[in-house]
Amino acid sequence: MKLGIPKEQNDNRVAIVPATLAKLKDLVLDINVETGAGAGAMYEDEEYAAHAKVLNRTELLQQSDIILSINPLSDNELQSLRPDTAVVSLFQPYLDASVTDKLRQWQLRGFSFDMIPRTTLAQAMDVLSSMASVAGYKAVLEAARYLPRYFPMMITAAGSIPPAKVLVLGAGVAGLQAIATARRLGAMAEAFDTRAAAKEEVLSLGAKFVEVEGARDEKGAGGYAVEQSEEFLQRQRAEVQARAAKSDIVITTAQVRGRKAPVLLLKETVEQMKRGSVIVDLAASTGGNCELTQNDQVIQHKGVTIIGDSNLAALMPQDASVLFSNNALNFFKVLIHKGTLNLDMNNEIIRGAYFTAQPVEANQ
Amino acid sequence: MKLGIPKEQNDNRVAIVPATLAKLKDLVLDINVETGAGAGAMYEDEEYAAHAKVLNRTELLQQSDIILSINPLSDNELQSLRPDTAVVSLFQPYLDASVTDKLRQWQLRGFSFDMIPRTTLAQAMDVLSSMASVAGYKAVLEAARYLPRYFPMMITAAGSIPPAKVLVLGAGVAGLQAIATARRLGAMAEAFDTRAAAKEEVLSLGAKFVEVEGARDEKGAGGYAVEQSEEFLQRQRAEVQARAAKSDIVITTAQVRGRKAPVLLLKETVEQMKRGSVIVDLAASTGGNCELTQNDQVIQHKGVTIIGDSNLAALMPQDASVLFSNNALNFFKVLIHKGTLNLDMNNEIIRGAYFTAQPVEANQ
Amino acid sequence: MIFEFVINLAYLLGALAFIIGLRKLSSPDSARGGNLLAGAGMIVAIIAAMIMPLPGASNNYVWILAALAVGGLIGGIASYRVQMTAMPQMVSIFNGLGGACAVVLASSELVNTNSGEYVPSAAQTANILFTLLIGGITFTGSLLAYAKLEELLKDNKFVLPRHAVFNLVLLAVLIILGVYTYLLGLEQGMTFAVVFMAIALLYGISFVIPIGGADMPVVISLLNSFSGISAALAGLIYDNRMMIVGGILVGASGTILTLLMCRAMNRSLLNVLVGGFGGSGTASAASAGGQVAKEVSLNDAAIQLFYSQSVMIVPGYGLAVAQAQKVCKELDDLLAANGVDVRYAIHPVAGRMPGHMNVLLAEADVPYPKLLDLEDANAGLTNTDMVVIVGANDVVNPAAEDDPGSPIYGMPVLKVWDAKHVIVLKRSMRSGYAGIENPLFFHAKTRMLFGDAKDTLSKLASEVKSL
Amino acid sequence: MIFEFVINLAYLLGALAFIIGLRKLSSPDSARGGNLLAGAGMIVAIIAAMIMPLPGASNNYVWILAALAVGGLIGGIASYRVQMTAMPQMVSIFNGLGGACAVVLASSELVNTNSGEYVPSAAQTANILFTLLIGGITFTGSLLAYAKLEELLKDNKFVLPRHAVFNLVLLAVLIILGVYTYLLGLEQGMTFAVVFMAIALLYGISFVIPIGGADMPVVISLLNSFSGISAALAGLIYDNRMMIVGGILVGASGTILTLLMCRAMNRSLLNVLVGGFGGSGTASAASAGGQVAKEVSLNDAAIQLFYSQSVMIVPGYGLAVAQAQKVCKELDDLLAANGVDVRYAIHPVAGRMPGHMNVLLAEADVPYPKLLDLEDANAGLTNTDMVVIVGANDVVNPAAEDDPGSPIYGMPVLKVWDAKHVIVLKRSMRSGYAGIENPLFFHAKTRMLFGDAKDTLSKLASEVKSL
Amino acid sequence: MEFIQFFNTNLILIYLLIFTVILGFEVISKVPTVLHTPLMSGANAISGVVIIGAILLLRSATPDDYVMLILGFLGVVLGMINVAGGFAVTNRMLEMFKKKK
Amino acid sequence: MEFIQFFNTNLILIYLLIFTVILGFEVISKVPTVLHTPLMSGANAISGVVIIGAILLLRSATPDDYVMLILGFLGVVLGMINVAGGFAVTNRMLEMFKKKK
Ligand SMILES: NC(=O)c1ccc[n+]([C@@H]2O[C@H](COP(=O)([O-])OP(=O)(O)OC[C@H]3O[C@@H](n4cnc5c(N)ncnc54)[C@H](OP(=O)(O)O)[C@@H]3O)[C@@H](O)[C@H]2O)c1
Ligand SMILES: NC(=O)c1ccc[n+]([C@@H]2O[C@H](COP(=O)([O-])OP(=O)(O)OC[C@H]3O[C@@H](n4cnc5c(N)ncnc54)[C@H](OP(=O)(O)O)[C@@H]3O)[C@@H](O)[C@H]2O)c1
Ligand SMILES: NC(=O)c1ccc[n+]([C@@H]2O[C@H](COP(=O)([O-])OP(=O)(O)OC[C@H]3O[C@@H](n4cnc5c(N)ncnc54)[C@H](O)[C@@H]3O)[C@@H](O)[C@H]2O)c1
Ligand SMILES: NC(=O)c1ccc[n+]([C@@H]2O[C@H](COP(=O)([O-])OP(=O)(O)OC[C@H]3O[C@@H](n4cnc5c(N)ncnc54)[C@H](O)[C@@H]3O)[C@@H](O)[C@H]2O)c1
Repeated sequence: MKLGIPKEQNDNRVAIVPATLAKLKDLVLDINVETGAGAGAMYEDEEYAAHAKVLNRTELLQQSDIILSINPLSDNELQSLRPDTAVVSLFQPYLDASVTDKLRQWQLRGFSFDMIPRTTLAQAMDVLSSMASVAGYKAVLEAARYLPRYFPMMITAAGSIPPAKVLVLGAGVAGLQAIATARRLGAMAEAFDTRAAAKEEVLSLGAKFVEVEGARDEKGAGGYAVEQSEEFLQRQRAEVQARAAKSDIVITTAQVRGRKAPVLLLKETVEQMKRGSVIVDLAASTGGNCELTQNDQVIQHKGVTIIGDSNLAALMPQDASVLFSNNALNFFKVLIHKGTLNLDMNNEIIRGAYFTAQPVEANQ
Repeated sequence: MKLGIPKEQNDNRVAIVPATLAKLKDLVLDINVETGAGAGAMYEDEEYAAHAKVLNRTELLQQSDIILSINPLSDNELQSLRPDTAVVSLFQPYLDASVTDKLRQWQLRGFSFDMIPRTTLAQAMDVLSSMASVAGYKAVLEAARYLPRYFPMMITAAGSIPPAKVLVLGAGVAGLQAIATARRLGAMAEAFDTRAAAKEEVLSLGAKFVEVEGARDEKGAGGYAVEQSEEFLQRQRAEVQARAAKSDIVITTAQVRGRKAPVLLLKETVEQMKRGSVIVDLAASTGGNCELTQNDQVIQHKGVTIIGDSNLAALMPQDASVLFSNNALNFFKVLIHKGTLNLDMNNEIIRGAYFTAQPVEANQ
Repeated sequence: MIFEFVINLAYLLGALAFIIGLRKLSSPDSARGGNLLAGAGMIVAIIAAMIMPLPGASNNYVWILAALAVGGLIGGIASYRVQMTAMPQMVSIFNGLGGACAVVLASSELVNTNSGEYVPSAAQTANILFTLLIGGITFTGSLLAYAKLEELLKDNKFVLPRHAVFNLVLLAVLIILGVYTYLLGLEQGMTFAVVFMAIALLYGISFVIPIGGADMPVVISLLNSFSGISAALAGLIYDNRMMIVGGILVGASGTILTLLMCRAMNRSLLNVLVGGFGGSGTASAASAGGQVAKEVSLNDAAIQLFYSQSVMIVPGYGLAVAQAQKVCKELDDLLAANGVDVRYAIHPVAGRMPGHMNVLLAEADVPYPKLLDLEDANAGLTNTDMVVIVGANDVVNPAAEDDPGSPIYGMPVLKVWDAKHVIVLKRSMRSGYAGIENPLFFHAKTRMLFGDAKDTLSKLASEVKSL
Repeated sequence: MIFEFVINLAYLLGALAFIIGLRKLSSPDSARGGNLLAGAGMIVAIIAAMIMPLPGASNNYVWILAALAVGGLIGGIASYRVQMTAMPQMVSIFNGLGGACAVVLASSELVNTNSGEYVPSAAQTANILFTLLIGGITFTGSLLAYAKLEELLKDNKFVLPRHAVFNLVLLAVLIILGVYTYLLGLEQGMTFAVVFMAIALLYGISFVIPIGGADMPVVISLLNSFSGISAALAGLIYDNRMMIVGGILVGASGTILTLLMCRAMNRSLLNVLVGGFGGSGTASAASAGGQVAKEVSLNDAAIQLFYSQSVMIVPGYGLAVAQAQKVCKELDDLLAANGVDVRYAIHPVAGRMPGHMNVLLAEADVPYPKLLDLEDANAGLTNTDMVVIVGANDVVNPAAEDDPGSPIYGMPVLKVWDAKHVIVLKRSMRSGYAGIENPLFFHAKTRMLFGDAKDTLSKLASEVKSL
Repeated sequence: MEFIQFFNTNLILIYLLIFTVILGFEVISKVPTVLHTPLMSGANAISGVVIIGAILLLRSATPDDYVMLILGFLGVVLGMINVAGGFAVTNRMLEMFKKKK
Repeated sequence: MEFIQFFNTNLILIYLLIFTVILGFEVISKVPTVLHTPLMSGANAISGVVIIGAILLLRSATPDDYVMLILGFLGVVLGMINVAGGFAVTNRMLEMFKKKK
């Protein structure tokens, strides 16, 4: 079994960092790494060479039985792979079901990290969590970069600067990390979420929780939020508008798995915000929580900066790569058994991740 | 008396923010503001219009008796001013003495904020302090932006991330603020300075102080550091090298007033640093504390990012402008007396700032 | 006269030894010395009692020495053999025997009176009756308390339907009978006196029976103060100052101690004595699925922490919810100041976001080197004396290690059970995020300390401070 | 017999009132009640003394009532008039008069013996001599202590070159004379007894003279315990149980109190009594340029804070140097929990970098709304009861306001002198960054509390906790 | 009446009793909770002072009065168990408090 | 000898004295420093109990024995100043402790 690590395209991260290679080896794998794969994350080919073969991309794609990447390969490349190759990546089949069909058609075995159930047991391979955590941290730093004001309060001889106010919409992993980081920098943070558990979690970080009555919360959703009624969203938007007008920074992370992100910040809300304020929209890739967000762009609207970067984790490539490779290693510990794929569909994790498998019994 | 506020060139700050205008008015001044002067700091012309006339640049330069700017006007523009116009800015005559002669030649009265003695009394008009403070804060944020790693320690399911180590060279105003900000973000900070008082100040922020024996410290220097012997600098560089190799971030602020900044980070030191590490050189404009620093550029050297931005305060234009305008206001409270310039050379502050005046008695 | 002086002086010194000993017993540093001092006082008193002039006495030293030897042997061996955990039971028995001794003394007066050898005055009659009453209650009550603590007797087994009323009736009978016997005089009322004694013994049982096991220490303390009073009363019979002083001292201090113990449990004495019907109170909260989790009291926890070499704190989501990070650091500082090596075991998924514990502990300024990640912590746990789990649950669940059926089987967890003792701070027996039961709570090494983590930790801190 | 019983009971109750009163005096909440109770006990005792059967006495009630009225009036008025700050002096006088009273009683015995009306036993002779000795020392010593505290007498003025030796000689003379008189018997030794009394009075003076003003409270406490002993001794003369109990109580508790006061000052009693040569100790540190800064003790500071409505904390560079921000927050929390409104006045240039105080206080989690900037703080200071300046100096320098010659004239500063009281925490009288003297430290409203800020604040916090 | 008589004649004894009670209260009143159990145990051992009575009883029994002898013997045994066991068990409990180095 | 005699006959009194001393120690031993001064003042007032002696002296003086009368008068005045002033001044000091609402 040969594992191939291609260089990510337009992304400075790398799926496996050199430190993880040795441990991967123990799973009895030959490893191929693409030339320059680690460059963006500050790793050199020599560091990989100790435990892996460094190949060019075409060779790598042809010679590997399993291909691990953070971003899925392009359709062309996928199509060019040998049949039965296993491709492990973040395919997000719940967003675009066609990917499943395509892979099946090309006779590839698709495994997607984002399909692993988010149980306590699986947390060590939960790429969504580790990347969201980086993104939450980076979101605050990006906001601080664009904000023309201080975060912390400053009483100085040249005047008193009030502390910045940060409003976090959606207190999932990214949102919580954003709250923590903002508070560290000295800002005042408040947050909102629809999940009932979120309130306690927000309070546990010392931030304020904004109450909007009547949120739907379903236990069955595996920890994910469910879609809310239009009436609730309206009430929420009104509350958000009032808060946003007083905030210097709004960080939005509200997502509903498999759907377009809820719109929480209307154009008029943005226009009521103070000039110079910053919005960081982490839901940009699924349409954005802000009406005006442009995916992967930073725009200005009437003095408000709206950051639509959907891949903030890639801005901190080294640690993000470290985390990703540990996640991947932990996943491979389950996926690979004595040098071969372990396709035990009774294993909840494999059943979840192996999205191109035909549905077995109770798998939905 | 008419005060003119031109728009800064290549700088988003503005010398006076609208909130300060009203108070300036009380000093019996007509105020002219250049069109778009506040745009970079997120202030619109309408906000100025309430208390000031908004003019275009040529009009403004011709019609003002005092011109206040953060960056000095170009020589051409200065030359075009009416004789006897007072120009108030940061001229840094101690760096380049020729500016004094030029202004005298063009019959302008030059006042420079950086010549105000740094006494307790004058602190309210101490532009160097307020801008250095912003720069120290921003330096850490810029470092965090370029660092491919986390600042805080993180023990997560995807691996343990150690806290970033920050080394601050020169614990003046900017250095202290950098220490405080880095510690807030969860990094471990250590600092070094040649002034004896700096040790206590560093400790008072909860950071570690690096000892290098034999620093020269002169009480007579008005709080500024003095130049060190080459032998001391060598010892210091060796110590710095050992520390820097273990650091993720080095922030240098070491300056000696009126001289080239001491070189503390040699090329070989940079090459011993971890890949991905970041150096922020706040002394870039006076040659830099790092041998490799390029003024106003961000460069990469063997995986180390070296930020040579010499005007970090401009990256946070709004609050920087607020602080600057308060400083200016406080200075004007001394400089302007019943609507006219108060050229009382017995006043320590005026004597210091009015650098184009001929030396009176004990003024040196 | 000199001899009398020496005897008097001996008694005086003995009494002072009691007072000072008791005084020293109330501070941890001097407590051992206090106990020894009081013991020395007792030896002095016994010797004085042996040699004091007793005109016309036949002395019977052989009997006395034999009795002392037998009693000393039994007491010594029993106290040497007893398990640390069974100490309170032992105290209870000893206390009961002290009460029994007082009853024996009073009975001997009865016998003497009966045989006409002795005509007690009214005051003496009253005295004898009181001694019978209080000694009797102490005797049977203490033995029952012992039985309950040893779980020889299930709580509530013998509780009558309206037990409080029954007790009141018994008490009324005792009072009436006592007064009647007193008025009659002992010679006339001998039968009544014997019945009185029997009812007193019965009352001791009936009085303790409805009280739950958790409240037993309070009851033992109360009975202890009773036995002090009975000793003082017996002292009045023998006109022995040392018995009076020692007895009163124990009676008074025992009363206060009982009240203090009630206060420490946040209950009133009345509540303990009457409210006992509910059974064992808090203890029941800790049982689940047939298994019983054992609780630890705040002060025991504090002592254990204080006298440990090394303590590992395991923070979890509950620490965050309670916002207890600063108090936790305070406790840490206190322990560290007393030479305890305190570290933190950070499980990678503790809390609700990656690095949650790091954020909190940084806020409380816990230095980085004190934070151990999973591997280091597990390596260190084997040499750890005490683990304090602050609102963590899933991350210390042994099912992940040894129960293949568990949904978290295979997840690496903190093996806190490798340490010598584990204390778990949480509010209830509820499960954590994963929603699964935690066998750790029923582990032999584990003791639960229920309550909000911040609250509990700050109480622990003040207990530690008082040590 | 009933009357006797009532009198006995009255004395018993009076004695109990003393004990319980004293007990209550040792906790702030109950102290007032304790004082009143002890006072009530005294009234009961006086009445009992007035009416108790005294066979053959001519009573002289008019004299007594007149004396009571005169004494009551003087004492009442004096205590009503005295300034809060002069209380210790007043206590000292009162105490001396109590000693004088004992001397008068003993002298009356001398007179009686002299006139042959009365032949004292050996024990009584000893008693009388002791009363003279201790009462005498109390009397003159207390008056001198008063004079010193009132600064009627400059310290060290009358100290002889080798004063300690002189005192030892005096003491030896007293002992020899006393023993001699005792052996002689009072009738024979009357002259010696009078000389003895005179020397005792002298010794009281000589003993207190070398002791510095700062140590006076300890001396007063010691003399107070002496006056208790002299009362007990007088009680033995009159065989009055209440006097004995009250006197011994004061003697014993006064001794302990004296030791406690020494410990609170971190000195030994011996050090206070003998080491007194050095003069007024700490007080001298606080004088500069002819002016004298007044110090405040930790406990007075704690009380003042605890009983304030509003407290303003002014942090400065010293807070940062001492890294005292967390303890400061702790004190804040403690005060706030007791209803004190605590806020922080942040001067724009406090510390050594812009926003220095903000960084520190954020680290300690002080909520933003509690932080006032210069303007708000100055507006709020007029309504503030107490200002606590923690290591700030230049930013609270009134010279900036009113001394045109000062290098910081014109700088806006925190007008802490607008508040009712100011406490300054710093280590010495050294100046701050600007290197100029601060007249605030000599302001009438200001009290200095010297020491490292962290240390001082944590001590303040524990004092407040004990209130 | 009888009581008043008793009171007047035994006045000092009554003082002593009352003072002892107060002393008992005082001595305990500030004990830390951690010491409740050992203190209770120590106090219990002290209450074994009743053994003095038993010794006196035995000493004054006539050598052939077996009822008294046995009662006295029983009393001394019971008391001695209380005393010896009490102090020993308290001491064991307090071993825990030995300050570690 | 004399002492032993005294000891044996006044045994209870001696108990009482010693217990009172201990009580005096106990009662004070845990006073917070803030109360040192008022406590000293209160104890001082109690030591004014010596006035009882002065009252008894005055009461038993014969009405023409002016030496005794004056001595007694002086004693009562001095004692009364101590008592009245002492309690009053203590009370004033303690006013400070009145818990504010
Ligand atoms: N780290 C992450 O990124 C992340 C994200 C999402 C989920 N998770 C999951 O969260 C869990 C984390 O484990 P954990 O051990 O930290 O937490 P946990 O298993 O959720 O247990 C927390 C415990 O704290 C107690 N508690 C709550 N509030 C308390 C208070 N105020 N005082 C005292 N105790 C309190 C609760 O018991 P009582 O109710 O009885 O008090 C509860 O059992 C794992 O299952 C993990 O998979 C982690
Ligand atoms: N904020 C800024 O940006 C900045 C920058 C540079 C200079 N400055 C200047 O610094 C001054 C700031 O005023 P400030 O009132 O904060 O400070 P300050 O005037 O310098 O006074 C600080 C005081 O703290 C005391 N102190 C030092 N360590 C202490 C400790 N461990 N415990 C208790 N007290 C301690 C010192 O007295 P002892 O030695 O007697 O203890 C000292 O008098 C101004 O003059 C300002 O102009 C400010
Ligand atoms: N089992 C584990 O150990 C583990 C690990 C990581 C995360 N999780 C859980 O997974 C869940 C999802 O976390 P995530 O960060 O991936 O979530 P996500 O990225 O899917 O969504 C982000 C947040 O947006 C919120 N949201 C959705 N609609 C909203 C609306 N209209 N208004 C406001 N907020 C809205 C969601 O509730 C969620 O908190 C959480 O419950 C988290 O605790 C579990
Ligand atoms: N009076 C006031 O109120 C006031 C206000 C602001 C600043 N100050 C004082 O002014 C002084 C200068 O502050 P600044 O920030 O403008 O300084 P700066 O910008 O001139 O220099 C920055 C720091 O570099 C240090 N440095 C110089 N050579 C060095 C070397 N070889 N190695 C290491 N460090 C070296 C200096 O000591 C200084 O701390 C400080 O003493 C500061 O406290 C006073």
